[in-house]
Amino acid sequence: MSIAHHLPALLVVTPLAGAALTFVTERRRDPVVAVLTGLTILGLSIGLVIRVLAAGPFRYEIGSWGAPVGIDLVADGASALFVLLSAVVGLAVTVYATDYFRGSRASVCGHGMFWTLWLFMWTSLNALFLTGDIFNVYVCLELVGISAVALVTLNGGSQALRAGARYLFSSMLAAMTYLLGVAIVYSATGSLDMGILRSTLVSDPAAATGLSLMVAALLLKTALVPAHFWLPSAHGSAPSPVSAALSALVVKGSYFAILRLMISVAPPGFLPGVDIVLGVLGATAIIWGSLQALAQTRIKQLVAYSTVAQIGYLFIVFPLARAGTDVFLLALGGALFHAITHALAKSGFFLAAGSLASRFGYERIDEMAGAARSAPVLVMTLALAGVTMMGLPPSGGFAAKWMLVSAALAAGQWWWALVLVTGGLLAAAYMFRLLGVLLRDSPAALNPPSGAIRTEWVPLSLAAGAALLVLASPLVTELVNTSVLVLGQGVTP
Amino acid sequence: MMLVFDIILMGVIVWIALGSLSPRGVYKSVVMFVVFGLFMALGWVRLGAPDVALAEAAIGAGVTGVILLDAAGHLRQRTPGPILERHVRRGVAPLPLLASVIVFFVLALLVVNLPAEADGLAPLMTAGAEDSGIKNVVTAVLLDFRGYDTLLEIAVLMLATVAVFSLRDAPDILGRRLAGFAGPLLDSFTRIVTPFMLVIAGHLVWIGSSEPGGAFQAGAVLGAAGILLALSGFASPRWAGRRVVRLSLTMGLLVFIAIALYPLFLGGTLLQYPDETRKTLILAMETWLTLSIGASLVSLFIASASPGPDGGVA
Amino acid sequence: MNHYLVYGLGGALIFSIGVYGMLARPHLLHKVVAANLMGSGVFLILIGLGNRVQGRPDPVPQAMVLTGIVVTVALTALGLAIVKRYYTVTGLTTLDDDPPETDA
Amino acid sequence: MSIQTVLDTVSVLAFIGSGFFFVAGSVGLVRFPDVFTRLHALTKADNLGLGLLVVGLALRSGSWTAAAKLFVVWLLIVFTGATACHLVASAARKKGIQPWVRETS
Repeated sequence: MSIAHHLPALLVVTPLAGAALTFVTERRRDPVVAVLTGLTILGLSIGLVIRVLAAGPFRYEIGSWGAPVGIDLVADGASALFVLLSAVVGLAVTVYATDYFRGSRASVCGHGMFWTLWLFMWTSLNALFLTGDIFNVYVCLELVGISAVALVTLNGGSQALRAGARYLFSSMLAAMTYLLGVAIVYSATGSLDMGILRSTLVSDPAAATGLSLMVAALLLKTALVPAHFWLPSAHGSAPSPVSAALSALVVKGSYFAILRLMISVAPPGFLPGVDIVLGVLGATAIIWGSLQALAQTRIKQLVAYSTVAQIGYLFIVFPLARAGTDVFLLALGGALFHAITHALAKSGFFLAAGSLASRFGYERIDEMAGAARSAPVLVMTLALAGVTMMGLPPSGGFAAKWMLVSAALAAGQWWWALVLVTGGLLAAAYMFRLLGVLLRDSPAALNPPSGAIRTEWVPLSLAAGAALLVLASPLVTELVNTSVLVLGQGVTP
Repeated sequence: MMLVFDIILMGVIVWIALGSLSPRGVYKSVVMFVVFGLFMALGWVRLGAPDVALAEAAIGAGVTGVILLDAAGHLRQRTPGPILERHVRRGVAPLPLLASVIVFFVLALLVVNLPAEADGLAPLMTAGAEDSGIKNVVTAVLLDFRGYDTLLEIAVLMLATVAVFSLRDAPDILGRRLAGFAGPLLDSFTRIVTPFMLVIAGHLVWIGSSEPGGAFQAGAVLGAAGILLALSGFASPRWAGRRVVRLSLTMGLLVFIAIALYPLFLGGTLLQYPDETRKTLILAMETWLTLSIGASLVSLFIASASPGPDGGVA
Repeated sequence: MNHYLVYGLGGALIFSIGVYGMLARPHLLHKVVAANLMGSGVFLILIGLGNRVQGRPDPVPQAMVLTGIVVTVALTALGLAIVKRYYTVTGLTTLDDDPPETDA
Repeated sequence: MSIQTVLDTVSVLAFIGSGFFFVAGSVGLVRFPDVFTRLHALTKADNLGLGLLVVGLALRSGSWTAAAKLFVVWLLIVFTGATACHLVASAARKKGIQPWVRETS
């Protein structure tokens, strides 16, 4: 069995071993172990993408027991894409964090644990993207939840603790509801593997209720509008590398689980109306989140609410699945492309905003006037990431929105296209408001750049990557075509 | 006849669950919750799940009860501001009541008309367990067929320990000696009972493959012994030092990863134990897991135990 | 009405009591206890429904519940650590009122 | 009157006895005025109740090993009960709770 076949297993075990090692080794050597682990994961994920493109999606039977008895890992186009994304953003956040946690902050007692918690989160993300078993998704969600809450409460301030407590209780509620759904589905169908569920599920009201419970719990974890109350304070009060990882990757993790349940497990028409509900919630998220972002006075809160809005785009894909396979694949390509560009742009944006806030010493936007003159690279990064999130033509964001809009029009559901366009305009509104303040030419009292230059070029490279991603769209569409199909007969109307 | 007993038992469990949420006092609800855990253990025995009964009694009622009591003690002990318990609302909040009634009806409806004779994966698992030589099917499922779940679950336990470490007040609370309830009776009690508990933990690991038992139950007993030592002031973690405590916490995970990767070099997949050495490998892994689970449960207690007024455990 | 239904329905009742506690009780310790109750409720349904065939309990729900119990104790330990730290920093035991602005 | 029926009758008597002592202990817990007397009621009555229960079960179990195990379980619980009672009583004393004294009318 060639080494390439073991890639999914290695992609989960490498960060896990890295996390265990950083907990045992000297604190001084933790950043080195973390960066080395990050580089290995990047290599493995590139290998996985090449393998999926060359030999198509495949299942990895753990302990070679096979699906009903054992647990299978599933590597298809979508999971390889997200694993590669979390490797790229993860490595960037790791490099940024080597400086962020070096200076005065290293003395704060909790910060020594950042590296172990961060590598545990990386493990859980890779495990969540690759698993093919619905109970295993529960264990991965717990890993993601606990590491995210621990990272949010790392500074120990009253705001961070309060945000962490609210985040923890909502993820407890979500986890118990998800497990209840798994209990109902297992008791109704007698199997836990997604592939078997897809082939055996027939119109069975009990299993449908169980599956809807699971999707509802994952909505709470993904912070889709009615259930987004915990996100702004959590992402706002976390250290900036943590909030970058939360906005870019953690939210996408539970979204990916919804994708698996709604598209790869539930046969068409099995969950009547749920896809419409998801679409409507997504649309309200876009509009309501952007309006909230417009009203924010602090830069991190603005970025957090922008995440709430951008998540909405991802849910437009579900109602479009009714319009047949090729329209759906175009829409899915648009959604995944949007997820990637948003992840890159948002992480770059959060890291740059974090550096700017630490340079200014506070986060109120209107007191950051004239930042451009004294922190040109950071403001340029914010501008570049803003352009991508607005979806202006040359950037990757535009390509993603273009695919979604054309899919919506091709499916004859023009109202989604209308929502997408208004969302883009609102995003432009709050981005230009922020950039307007930063580019004003009044003198700004900035303390000198304390961190190494990597606190500036890492966010810049992320934002640039998001903008130039339009060149990689053939790769994305190719990967999307090889995704979700491995689990079932494809999405026929 | 036994149906009557089941109905009475379930009635008592539900009554205690209601009691554990009574708005009167936090202490009262924590104590009721521990009683709830013990009755649940009785329920698991009735449902033919001895492994789960052991785990529920040791972890669900035991460790959870200890950390809940410690938290309740901490929250009453120092009230910095004038903010008292003014948030105790009497009576019933209507909206949550409506939500929980709806949830109950949906679940009751589901539970009642699920097929009566479905036995899920049981036949496959029991058949598989025979040829794998592990008589206790639950241990076979936990460590062999679905060993990947257990690998991630051990990661969850260790992650929680690291998270609690990152939250505590003193930089290195593990280094501080915990002055317990110094008293001759508790010291002699600990001196006699601790070796007894260590023997039980070893026994549970050894019989785990054929009788109810295994790494989690043994780890919980080990954890209980550790908490007892910490409470009675014996185990001054200073002798442990930073490195030994961290090593004992991670050895379980590291050994599990090593054994999981080992088959990859023999041409197998992750966690595919070679047949002839399957039992020895699983036993070796279980022993290290027991050590790490015990260390994690003790650390969860010590790290989160708030230093009392005299520096001892509150 | 054999005994698996008693435990299944009991589990459903305890889960909904947990939901009530999580939503209605402001005190953070009550919320932690309520979360544990919800967990126990789900476990009862899982193993209750695993006993539908007389005399042959299904091992898979038991393995799932064992994993669930360990995960729940991990969640509870973290939750209690956060609640205690929040109490030490702000003196509050609920999330309703806003804490004084003390960023440590 | 084979040996079996004798064992059964004795074990049933033992169960009735243990039931009586458990009830006595709980009534003591409810009725007694202060923490010390309640501790007294609990540890004394419940340990004896449990002892009778163990005797009854041992007779019915029919194997010496099971009887020995049950006896060791009882020993452990008696030991734990005594220590816990001591700890609670000393904590109460440290808190300054005075034992209840009957007013001499």
